[in-house]
Amino acid sequence: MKLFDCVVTSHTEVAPEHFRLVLKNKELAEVSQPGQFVMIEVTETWDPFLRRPMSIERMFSDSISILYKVVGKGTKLLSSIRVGEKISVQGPLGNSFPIDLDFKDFFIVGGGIGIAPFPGLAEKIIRIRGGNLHVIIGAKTHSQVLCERDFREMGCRVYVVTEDGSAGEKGLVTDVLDKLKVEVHSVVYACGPIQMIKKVHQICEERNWICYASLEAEMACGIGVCLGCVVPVKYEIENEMMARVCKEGPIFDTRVIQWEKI
Amino acid sequence: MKLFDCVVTSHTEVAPEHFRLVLKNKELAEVSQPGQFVMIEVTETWDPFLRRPMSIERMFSDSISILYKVVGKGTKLLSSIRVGEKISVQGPLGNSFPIDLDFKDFFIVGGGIGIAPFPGLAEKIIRIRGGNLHVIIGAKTHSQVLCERDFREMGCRVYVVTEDGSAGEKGLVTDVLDKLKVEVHSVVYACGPIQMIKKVHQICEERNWICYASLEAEMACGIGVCLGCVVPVKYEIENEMMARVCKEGPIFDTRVIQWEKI
Amino acid sequence: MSVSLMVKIGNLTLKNPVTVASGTFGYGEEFSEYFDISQLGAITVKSLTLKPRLGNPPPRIVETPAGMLNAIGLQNVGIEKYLKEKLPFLRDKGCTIIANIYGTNLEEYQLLAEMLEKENGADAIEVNLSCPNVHDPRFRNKCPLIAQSPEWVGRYTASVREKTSLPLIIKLSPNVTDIIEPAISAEKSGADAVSLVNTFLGMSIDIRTRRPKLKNIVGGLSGPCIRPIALRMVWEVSKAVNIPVIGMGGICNPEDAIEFLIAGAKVVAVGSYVFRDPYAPIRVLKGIEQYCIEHGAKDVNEIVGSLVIQ
Amino acid sequence: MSVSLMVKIGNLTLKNPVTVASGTFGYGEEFSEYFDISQLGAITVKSLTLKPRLGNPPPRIVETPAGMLNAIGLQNVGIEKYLKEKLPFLRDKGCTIIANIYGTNLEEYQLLAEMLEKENGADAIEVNLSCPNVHDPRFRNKCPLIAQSPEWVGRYTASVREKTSLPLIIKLSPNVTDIIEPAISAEKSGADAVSLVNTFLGMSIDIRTRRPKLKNIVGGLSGPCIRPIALRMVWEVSKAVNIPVIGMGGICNPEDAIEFLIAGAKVVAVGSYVFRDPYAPIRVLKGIEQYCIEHGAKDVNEIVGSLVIQ
Ligand SMILES: Cc1cc2nc3c(=O)[nH]c(=O)nc-3n(C[C@H](O)[C@H](O)[C@H](O)COP(=O)(O)OP(=O)(O)OC[C@H]3O[C@@H](n4cnc5c(N)ncnc54)[C@H](O)[C@@H]3O)c2cc1C
Ligand SMILES: Cc1cc2nc3c(=O)[nH]c(=O)nc-3n(C[C@H](O)[C@H](O)[C@H](O)COP(=O)(O)OP(=O)(O)OC[C@H]3O[C@@H](n4cnc5c(N)ncnc54)[C@H](O)[C@@H]3O)c2cc1C
Ligand SMILES: Cc1cc2nc3c(=O)[nH]c(=O)nc-3n(C[C@H](O)[C@H](O)[C@H](O)COP(=O)(O)O)c2cc1C
Ligand SMILES: Cc1cc2nc3c(=O)[nH]c(=O)nc-3n(C[C@H](O)[C@H](O)[C@H](O)COP(=O)(O)O)c2cc1C
Ligand code: FES
Ligand code: FES
Repeated sequence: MKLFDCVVTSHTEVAPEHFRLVLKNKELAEVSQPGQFVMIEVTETWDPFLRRPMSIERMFSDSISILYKVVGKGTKLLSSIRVGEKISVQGPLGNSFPIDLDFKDFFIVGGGIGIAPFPGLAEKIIRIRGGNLHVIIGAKTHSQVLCERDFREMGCRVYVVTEDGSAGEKGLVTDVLDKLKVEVHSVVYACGPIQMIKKVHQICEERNWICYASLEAEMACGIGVCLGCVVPVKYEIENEMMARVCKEGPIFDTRVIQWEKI
Repeated sequence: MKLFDCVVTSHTEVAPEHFRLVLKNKELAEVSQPGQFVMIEVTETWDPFLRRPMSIERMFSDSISILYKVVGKGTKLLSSIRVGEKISVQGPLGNSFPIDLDFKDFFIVGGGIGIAPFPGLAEKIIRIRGGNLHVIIGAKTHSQVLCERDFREMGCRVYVVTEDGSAGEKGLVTDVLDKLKVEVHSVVYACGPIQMIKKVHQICEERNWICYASLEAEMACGIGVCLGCVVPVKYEIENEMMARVCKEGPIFDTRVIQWEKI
Repeated sequence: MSVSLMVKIGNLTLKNPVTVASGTFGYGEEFSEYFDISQLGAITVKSLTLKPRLGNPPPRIVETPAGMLNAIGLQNVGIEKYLKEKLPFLRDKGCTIIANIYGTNLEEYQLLAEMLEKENGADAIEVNLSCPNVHDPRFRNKCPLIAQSPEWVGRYTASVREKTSLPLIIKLSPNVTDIIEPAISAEKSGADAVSLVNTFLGMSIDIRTRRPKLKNIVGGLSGPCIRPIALRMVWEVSKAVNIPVIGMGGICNPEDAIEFLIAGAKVVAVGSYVFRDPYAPIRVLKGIEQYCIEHGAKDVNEIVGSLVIQ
Repeated sequence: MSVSLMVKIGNLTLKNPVTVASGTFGYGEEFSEYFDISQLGAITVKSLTLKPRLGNPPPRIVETPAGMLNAIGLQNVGIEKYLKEKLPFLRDKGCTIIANIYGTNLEEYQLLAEMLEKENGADAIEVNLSCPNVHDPRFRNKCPLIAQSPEWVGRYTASVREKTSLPLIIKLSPNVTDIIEPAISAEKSGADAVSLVNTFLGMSIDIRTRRPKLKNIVGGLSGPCIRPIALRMVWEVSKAVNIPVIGMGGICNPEDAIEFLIAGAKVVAVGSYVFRDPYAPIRVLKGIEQYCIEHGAKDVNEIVGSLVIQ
């Protein structure tokens, strides 16, 4: 957990308003785990004031990549950074995706930019387990389907679903998940809009599957001190508690979330 | 007086920390006069909040150039703008250098980045008067001597003076001016640190020369409404008054300035 | 769909809820070179005083993070020159005029209001009780601004009220413990509206010379930096009074203005940001109309105070 | 040249004038992974309450121009867990500790102070009378924060003073008409120092949903946006009291901190900016030392209050 000046070695628009940024720093790359995130300084001035949290997409020998969508002024500024420039990156932060070897099937469910933390996870699962990895990629429309080729090249079973039906099936990622009647002890990794995660959680509850979700929250510090990013959770021990998405998360077993409060 | 989206057609580092920016906009170029300035938006965010005033260096058929020094965060941001990008430019603003045909000799005195408004003025004087133009360029050191070649190519008589003597004479622009014993009805155009302008003014007073100086002030609006940029002046009519550098200036006959208040 | 943008302040109808903040728009002349200023709901002019004022010595402005400090000190042409030289221009253009006035004592405020009404110099009067850059020596000790004392706000409001039947707007200061008290005091004393916020008293130091960057030592902070505080105050006041609130403080974009409307402002004013974008008031106006259309509001008044809690 | 950076608060000597703002540094553990936190003059910990607190429901944070709003609501582990689990770490590191306390009534503040002194839980106590995110229902009506009433500040200061001989710092709120009054009241009632400013009450609205962006509706504004106001208040208070002032509000760089020292702060605290740059307190410390060297000051106290006027 440190602050690194990373050199931008590649920055490409992978889909309209979606970019992949490759950040070179060996130390950072070596300690990063799938599911962790970084906090990126998008400007030298005071507006925006805070860093921006971004999931680590993949880890390479001396660099990491992030995949992001331009949604506001921070990501807009980020999108104008050029290859060769330096950028301040804090990380890796948070916990990582647990990979339980007991499971037979592994499902990855990514809605929109929610696919970002998964290429690195898929790589790791395949390295450890060799296969049995299903990836459901959801998008609004065909041009926004992200990482499809990456997952296919790794040998994952890929399901594409778009809201307008312009690529793959028409519908939502949860429709696809619902239809996949794999009656075995499985795990689902989910990331995307909170309502999507909630739905995935419900499907998993019914089937008695485990669901690990990567949550988002407004973050100020990213390291657990500001207490800004909390999510209400129910632990065995304490009746009610606030967990920090940046510290106890961003990956949560969805059964611990107090969904009724969200 | 309008707001223009200009395209950057050239942006070069002419000396360490000094840049020339060429901004393409025909309408703006056609109405600009030597001595006028523009207000440039250096960011899309709220920090810095205000535009930055910059003198117009030269006017071309469809563009203007500015010459600037990186001194703080606004100019630093400006220096990272790339050719092809658009930038919001407000102008031309303020008054321009009066060129009185009665004068025999014309002197331009520019201290440091204070040389910025003069290439365009020199061009105009030479066009109108054909010559008799003396340009004193002052700088800290040889690498910061600006526009020397430009003025020579126009046919001006150029005097270079540096504080460390690494180029031209050693000393200050006012030392050179002091020594030039041209005993005729002359005019001096000055721009640079306020103490330099004051000294130039005093020399002119002694010789009964006219001095037109381009003044600087902290500016918010650049168009005369905020009343932030005032300088105390003494007019014939009113005993004491505050003149707006952005509106009544930036060019002032130095005799109207209340020097004792500066 | 057509949207009604009309709003009322007292018995005055503004054609839309967008004006500009006093002191940031001069008397409108300069901005006329950019757009037709009569499109705005009203033009609020720079504070007027009985005699012309020279204002404070420079430097008068410092930029700060996402904002600026100013210590202009109410430099202005004075009421007479305004009536003779500035007013005809605004009337010719067909602008609705809010004249902002500042007096060094109660009688001056009354006189200014009378003169304005008599000479048809304004369609509404905004009483600046909150300029942080000209301390009234009589109160400097404990309470430098009239607007910092609910009692004085009441007294001044009532006195000006006596002298004019024009819609009366009281401009409040955010430099207070409780913004509701002076607002209620203004309402009770006959104000037709309150406007807020004026600037926050701030300071900046040049660490090289160890001198204040402003010659006046302190100045008023404005711009996006103050917006969250201004918005909170507008919300608090809107709930507490029954007269319209004119909201301002860091409004740059339509989105910012709509926040103020939702919080309860009936009118919004664009201030310092016009220094950066002279078209901002027009953009804000267009954006508000667009928002109404997109949100199915037939009347902008449906947006006003529509904050949803829980 | 060697520079003495030592400053005193009551009978406590800090090795240098740099600390961190309560609530932005946790209990120091996380930052220890970045630098040796015992290098700082003091570590100010997150507000402690008698019982652990869950704080407010999320969202608790919104970014604003050059700053942020927070409505954490004093989530903290409680005094007992602090003493058992957090304190040993800080003591091991050799940190000078300023423990910030918050009580829902006078007795709780007293109890907290007693416990801290008894258990050697702090080297100084900072009394948070100014958290804008937890309204004491008893005073909500007119005066939600103790620090908004000079009278209550006096009463609370005196009561805590009775119970502890540790250096006592009273943390003031900037949401007041006059910052001098509560400061003087704290001094008169036995405070060894005052710290200012806590956050400004602000608000932000999501115009799409028309709901406040913070679940708690309002929150506290911090960051560079508030710096000019905070600096002005520190200057005003420093002139008015004879006890040290701990200055904070938007300090990011050494230059910012030096502004506060020149204005009269004896100690400076880095707050929200540590979220962006965890090394900021160390950079500020180094920069202050460098400034002293460059300006020929042998002792940082020569810089304190060295503002030149006229
Ligand atoms: C742990 C974590 C990992 C993330 N990973 C990715 C990723 O891999 N790729 C990606 O594109 N996005 C990711 N996000 C979301 C990303 O941080 C936000 O999109 C980004 O901060 C928006 O910044 P902005 O300035 O462009 O938008 P703003 O102008 O600040 O806001 C635009 C929208 O983004 C939301 N937002 C703003 N700040 C944050 C924040 N700090 N956290 C969450 N939402 C915010 C706002 O509520 C608003 O709806 C992640 C968020 C978290 C918490
Ligand atoms: C009419 C006019 C014409 C100018 N022409 C040129 C030019 O051709 N080339 C050039 O390099 N510079 C010119 N300047 C100065 C230029 O505007 C400032 O250097 C610039 O605004 C500094 O911005 P910054 O953000 O980099 O510095 P900041 O970080 O804002 O400040 C750095 C320094 O610049 C000073 N400064 C900041 N803002 C202003 C301002 N609005 N006006 C004057 N000084 C300021 C500050 O006091 C400080 O000393 C001109 C100024 C004026 C008023
Ligand atoms: C340069 C300047 C001059 C101002 N002059 C006046 C004035 O004369 N009278 C007045 O009531 N308010 C004056 N104000 C305050 C504004 O009207 C407004 O209340 C304040 O700036 C907050 O709005 P903003 O953040 O949008 O600028 C002035 C503000 C600025 C920046
Ligand atoms: C997330 C956050 C939590 C805070 N928690 C506390 C707190 O528990 N107790 C307290 O006295 N102040 C608290 N503060 C206020 C800070 O200590 C400080 O007074 C304020 O943020 C101004 O400084 P800054 O602008 O440098 O952040 C908190 C501030 C922030 C941003
Ligand atoms: S972002 Fe600060 S605690 Fe999580
Ligand atoms: S900069 Fe506003 S009047 Fe000159």
